[in-house]
Amino acid sequence: MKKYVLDLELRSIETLRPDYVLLRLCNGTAPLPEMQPGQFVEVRVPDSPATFLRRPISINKVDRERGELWLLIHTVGEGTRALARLKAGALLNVVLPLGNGFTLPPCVEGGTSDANRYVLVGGGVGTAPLLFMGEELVARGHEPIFMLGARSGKDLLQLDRFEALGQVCVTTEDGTVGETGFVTQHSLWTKIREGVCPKPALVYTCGPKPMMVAVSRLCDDLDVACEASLENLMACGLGACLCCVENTTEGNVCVCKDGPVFPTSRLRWKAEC
Amino acid sequence: MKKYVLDLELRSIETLRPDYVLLRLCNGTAPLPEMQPGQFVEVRVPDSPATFLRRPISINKVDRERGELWLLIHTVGEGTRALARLKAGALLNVVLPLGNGFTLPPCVEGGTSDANRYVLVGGGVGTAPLLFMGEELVARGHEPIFMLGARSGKDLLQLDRFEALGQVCVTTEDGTVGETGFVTQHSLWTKIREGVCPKPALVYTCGPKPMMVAVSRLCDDLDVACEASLENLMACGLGACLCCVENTTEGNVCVCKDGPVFPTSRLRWKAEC
Amino acid sequence: MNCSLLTKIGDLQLQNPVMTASGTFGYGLEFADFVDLNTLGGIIVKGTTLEPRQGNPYPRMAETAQGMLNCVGLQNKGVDYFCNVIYPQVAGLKTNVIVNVSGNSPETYAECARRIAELDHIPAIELNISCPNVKKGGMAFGVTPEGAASVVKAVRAAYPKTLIVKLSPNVTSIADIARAAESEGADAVSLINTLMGMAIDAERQRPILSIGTGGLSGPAVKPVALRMVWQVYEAVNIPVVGLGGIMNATDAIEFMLAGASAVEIGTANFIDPTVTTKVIAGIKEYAERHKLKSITEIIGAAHGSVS
Amino acid sequence: MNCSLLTKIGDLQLQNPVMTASGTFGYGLEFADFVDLNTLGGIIVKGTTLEPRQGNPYPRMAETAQGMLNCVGLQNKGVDYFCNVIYPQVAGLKTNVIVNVSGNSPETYAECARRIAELDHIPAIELNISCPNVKKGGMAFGVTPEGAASVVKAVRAAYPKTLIVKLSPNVTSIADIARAAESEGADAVSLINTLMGMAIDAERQRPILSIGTGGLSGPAVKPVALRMVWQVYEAVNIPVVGLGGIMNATDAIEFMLAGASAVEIGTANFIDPTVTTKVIAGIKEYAERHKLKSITEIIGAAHGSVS
Ligand SMILES: Cc1cc2nc3c(=O)[nH]c(=O)nc-3n(C[C@H](O)[C@H](O)[C@H](O)COP(=O)(O)OP(=O)(O)OC[C@H]3O[C@@H](n4cnc5c(N)ncnc54)[C@H](O)[C@@H]3O)c2cc1C
Ligand SMILES: Cc1cc2nc3c(=O)[nH]c(=O)nc-3n(C[C@H](O)[C@H](O)[C@H](O)COP(=O)(O)OP(=O)(O)OC[C@H]3O[C@@H](n4cnc5c(N)ncnc54)[C@H](O)[C@@H]3O)c2cc1C
Ligand SMILES: Cc1cc2nc3c(=O)[nH]c(=O)nc-3n(C[C@H](O)[C@H](O)[C@H](O)COP(=O)(O)O)c2cc1C
Ligand SMILES: Cc1cc2nc3c(=O)[nH]c(=O)nc-3n(C[C@H](O)[C@H](O)[C@H](O)COP(=O)(O)O)c2cc1C
Ligand code: FES
Ligand code: FES
Repeated sequence: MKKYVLDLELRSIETLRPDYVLLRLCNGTAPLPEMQPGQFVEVRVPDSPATFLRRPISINKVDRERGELWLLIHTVGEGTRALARLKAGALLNVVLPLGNGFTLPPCVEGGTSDANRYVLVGGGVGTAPLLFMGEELVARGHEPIFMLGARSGKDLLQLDRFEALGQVCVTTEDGTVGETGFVTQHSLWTKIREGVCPKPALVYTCGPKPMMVAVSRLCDDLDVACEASLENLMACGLGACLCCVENTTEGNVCVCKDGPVFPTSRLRWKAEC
Repeated sequence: MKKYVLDLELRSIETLRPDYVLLRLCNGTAPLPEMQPGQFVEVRVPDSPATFLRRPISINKVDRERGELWLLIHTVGEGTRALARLKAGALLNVVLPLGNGFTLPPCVEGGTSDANRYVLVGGGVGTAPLLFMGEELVARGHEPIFMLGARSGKDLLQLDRFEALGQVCVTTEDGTVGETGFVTQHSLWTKIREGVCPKPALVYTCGPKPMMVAVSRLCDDLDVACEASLENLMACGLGACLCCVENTTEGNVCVCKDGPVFPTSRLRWKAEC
Repeated sequence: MNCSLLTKIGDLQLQNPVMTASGTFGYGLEFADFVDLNTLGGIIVKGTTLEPRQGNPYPRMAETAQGMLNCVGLQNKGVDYFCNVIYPQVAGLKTNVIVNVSGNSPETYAECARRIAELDHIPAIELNISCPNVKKGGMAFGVTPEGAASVVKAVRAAYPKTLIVKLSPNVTSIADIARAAESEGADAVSLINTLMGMAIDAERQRPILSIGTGGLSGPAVKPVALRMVWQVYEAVNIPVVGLGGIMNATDAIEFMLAGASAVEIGTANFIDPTVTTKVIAGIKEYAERHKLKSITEIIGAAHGSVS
Repeated sequence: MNCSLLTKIGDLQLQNPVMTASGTFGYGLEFADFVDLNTLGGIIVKGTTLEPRQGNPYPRMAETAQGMLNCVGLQNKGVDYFCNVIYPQVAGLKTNVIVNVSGNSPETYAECARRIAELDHIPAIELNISCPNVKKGGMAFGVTPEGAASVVKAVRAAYPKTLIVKLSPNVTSIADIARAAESEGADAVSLINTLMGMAIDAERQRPILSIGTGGLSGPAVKPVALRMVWQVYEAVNIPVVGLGGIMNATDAIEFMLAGASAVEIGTANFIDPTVTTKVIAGIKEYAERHKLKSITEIIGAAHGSVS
């Protein structure tokens, strides 16, 4: 997929939660390049003396009709905070699209069946790429089931959008919304294990590493394939610097180019996670 | 004079000429500290990755009634351009007041006489501190005469404000306004030399170094005392780092603390200027 | 007004002085969507060793003030992979593809160079005697004149084409190392490699990089790099290739004024993948504004102005 | 929760680990409007020599990416001026006023130290064997173990109080220099002094600084400084004072984790004249958050986490 460096215009910026903003970017009147769910962009942060390198951000949604690229930002440090301070109209220099993206199942016609159920498990800002993926699954005739985990109800993001796409199972650590506990403790897993619910064709996960490791173990137990989207520290985002490597069954590979999405069977997650 | 570090609020920003902006700053509702003409401030430039050190800027005017500090900025590089991009309401971290200031003659009462005529010679953005000085001279009952030099008429700044204070002699290199040539070629000098006009008690000058050297030579010839305000590169502005030194009859002294204003008799200007 | 941007590194002709620094531009191919590779003065590919290497564990990168640390540790698939898989993809490029060579003994350096000498469309190698991120070899050779001499000597005997020796800045006198490389037959020196540095996570109370230390690059190191290029230019008679923190054409010009016959752009490629194209355009613009007939006129031109 | 910020450099007690770096805080008096000097861990005053010095010509300063170059060149009015004019003004301060001493031979260093030893309220000197901005002496001593040893030995014989030796980063192995200073009786080492660098004006085609090169300081050098503090901490048994690019409390903590018993703040004073006060407050906040009884618990605490 051809990569571009574009000065995208910030059409709007919306504060979703105290530490989360949604950026809607457009390419002037020109169309946006092709992009796939699970891919990411590298954003140059303007006017931020402390931010030297670009920041990798997942593609949250591509609205082809309006020509909008959505980025969901969790403000954790200088760079993301500077992004959250931007005003509509600002230009954002973005390299895109980067990485491989989630495996896209072929289109199916007719109703959903057990064979085209997909579970998408996200935690925190890791839910960002799952929205784009969910939309693509629906467009291809599949049935996404979302499992969204958060510390508390107020940390759940874009819930209405997920609900518009399919079933949403929520867990919160404090129990304010949905079931209490971690995503891996949701009753859906038990139902799958007990055969009450059908096994998904594939599980996609994105979020904090410990969560993804736990999800991947669950999938191993259930004998379900799983893809995880990693968030290693990056410098170039292009496969050139070899800074972002993850240890896999083929040795150290670049998360920015060979990933960020990996079948968990390829990963040698550290046991400690 | 006690020094402060203050977060001043940008009350307004006005573009005077394509490369010049006027910043009007206030100290919230608190009064501004004491300041004298010829003193300067050190501004921390916000959101400018390329600007590490503070930027020294002359005090253009202190409007005590409105509680405003005026800074006149010539946008020559990254730092000054970033200042010119600021919007009203922004906070500007400023250290002030710095340096010695021009020698203030004592107040006089009654009309002006030859003995209290002062010539203030400025070029380019070097006219900035002369406005404050001119107002102070008028307040003390003296008669300032301004000689303002510029490349062209469109480079003259705050002309109306100077005209409100006293006689203004303009030279432009292209002759679009006032006499043609450099400030040192203005006919007033000939008149002074020929005794048609009285000798000033003191000449104050601020502007490009070659101009100030030429003015100081003229004053030497006329046997008139002259004070020049230097613009050496600075790091601390506090007399601590010894980066801003000028070679004087007492050796290397700090322009930021012993200056920026020096009687030209103390300076060992390089002959080449 | 037409200024020639041609420059030379020994016998090697460059269509302009702008090359890419090893380890920051992959094999060039990674940037083909952003830059017309054929317009570059040269591409210096990833550090290559005789045997494949896995490099250091993750994390390998930390951001610093106007710079970054890396401890990649020469991860590469070995010289045979380069010859068999990469070379066919880059051999047709109309620019100088130069291989950056590393090793852990004079013999492995020389053997790696010997294999690359057989590739017709690789006109030069850059010998990395200065990588701070590998325990054995690498920087050890680059920090003494004797160490540098021993590697250069072995490689010179094995490699007949243009030999550029890349110097470490982590030394008391870089001029001494440059002279040692020159006296053993290097055709040029390039500098600087990364400055050895460290980043610590105050909350977790430990270094950020997996092996503790890493190499610092980016604008932060430019003043040190300029000073070293200046010193080495005065110390040797072979051409100097300058790098370290170049982000734009003005930076590149500064290196040439300090004595560089050509420059390399490293970390800047991460900040702006199109930077090389902009630097070439900016150098051209500068040359025209200063009415130069040839960009080579400014090489070392800042010398003589200071006593 | 109350954490003690007390720390020690040999026998010298500091009420907190935050001192000011020589050449960046004048005699302290210049900052009295901004900082309550009595709250500082220490004030290290301007570099002082036996005889007055005019320093280098203007321009002496150039801004760089997150840093600055200076070539002040030890301008000062000599040790007698310090003793007669400055000392009476600073002797009453309730903080450690430490004099930074330079010279051009072991004898002039020692003589300068001897005079300062007579001042009751100066508990320590910092020996600057590492200034890159003076031609004779200065850095020449700081770049070899023998040079460092010769100066430390002469001064040790002349100076009975706390002797801190300030090291140059412009060396291949700073640990070797630190060991040399330790073996000649230094009570502590401080590092880093400035990295030698250069800035060039591309339009005027010449160096910006009057003498060409200058010393780089500020955030740009922090990664190098942290690495060196880490290395020296592992090499010697005397306390290490860390500095180089500290801008805030987190930076200061990082230096302590790397092995510093105390820190110095230099260039940051130019950016924010009140920075020292903020760093002290931030260290206190960190200590409380991490439930430390004493800030000394974190000295070198990042060691051992890396193999
Ligand atoms: C492929 C990919 C996709 C991503 N998608 C998103 C997204 O859609 N939305 C979003 O808000 N963030 C996303 N991130 C994470 C985002 O890149 C980091 O949060 C951001 O770089 C932090 O920058 P900062 O300057 O704000 O924080 P810094 O000041 O750089 O760091 C603040 C804290 O965040 C940690 N941090 C820094 N970089 C990362 C990182 N890459 N991953 C995890 N922690 C980090 C630091 O260790 C530190 O503790 C993604 C990262 C990757 C690699
Ligand atoms: C005491 C004093 C008072 C000043 N008063 C004013 C004022 O009222 N209004 C105003 O616009 N400017 C004033 N200046 C000059 C102003 O400080 C510089 O123009 C400014 O620092 C340039 O910053 P920059 O980041 O825009 O440019 P940079 O990118 O730093 O430099 C751009 C160009 O300006 C030159 N330059 C940088 N600093 C100075 C300097 N201090 N003096 C002269 N040239 C410089 C550089 O050499 C370069 O050629 C004053 C300087 C001093 C020392
Ligand atoms: C991620 C990374 C990997 C690098 N790998 C190599 C390498 O393999 N061989 C080498 O000689 N230099 C390597 N370098 C050093 C660069 O080629 C260059 O010397 C250094 O980064 C300074 O230039 P810069 O500031 O323009 O990046 C690497 C630098 C970075 C940032
Ligand atoms: C303007 C200036 C003058 C300095 N003068 C001295 C000096 O006289 N003696 C000395 O030992 N170090 C001197 N230094 C070095 C500082 O003390 C310090 O080692 C260096 O700046 C690194 O710390 P920083 O990055 O916090 O500034 C000077 C530094 C600067 C910027
Ligand atoms: S971030 Fe550079 S290779 Fe992945
Ligand atoms: S700018 Fe530091 S002494 Fe003048």
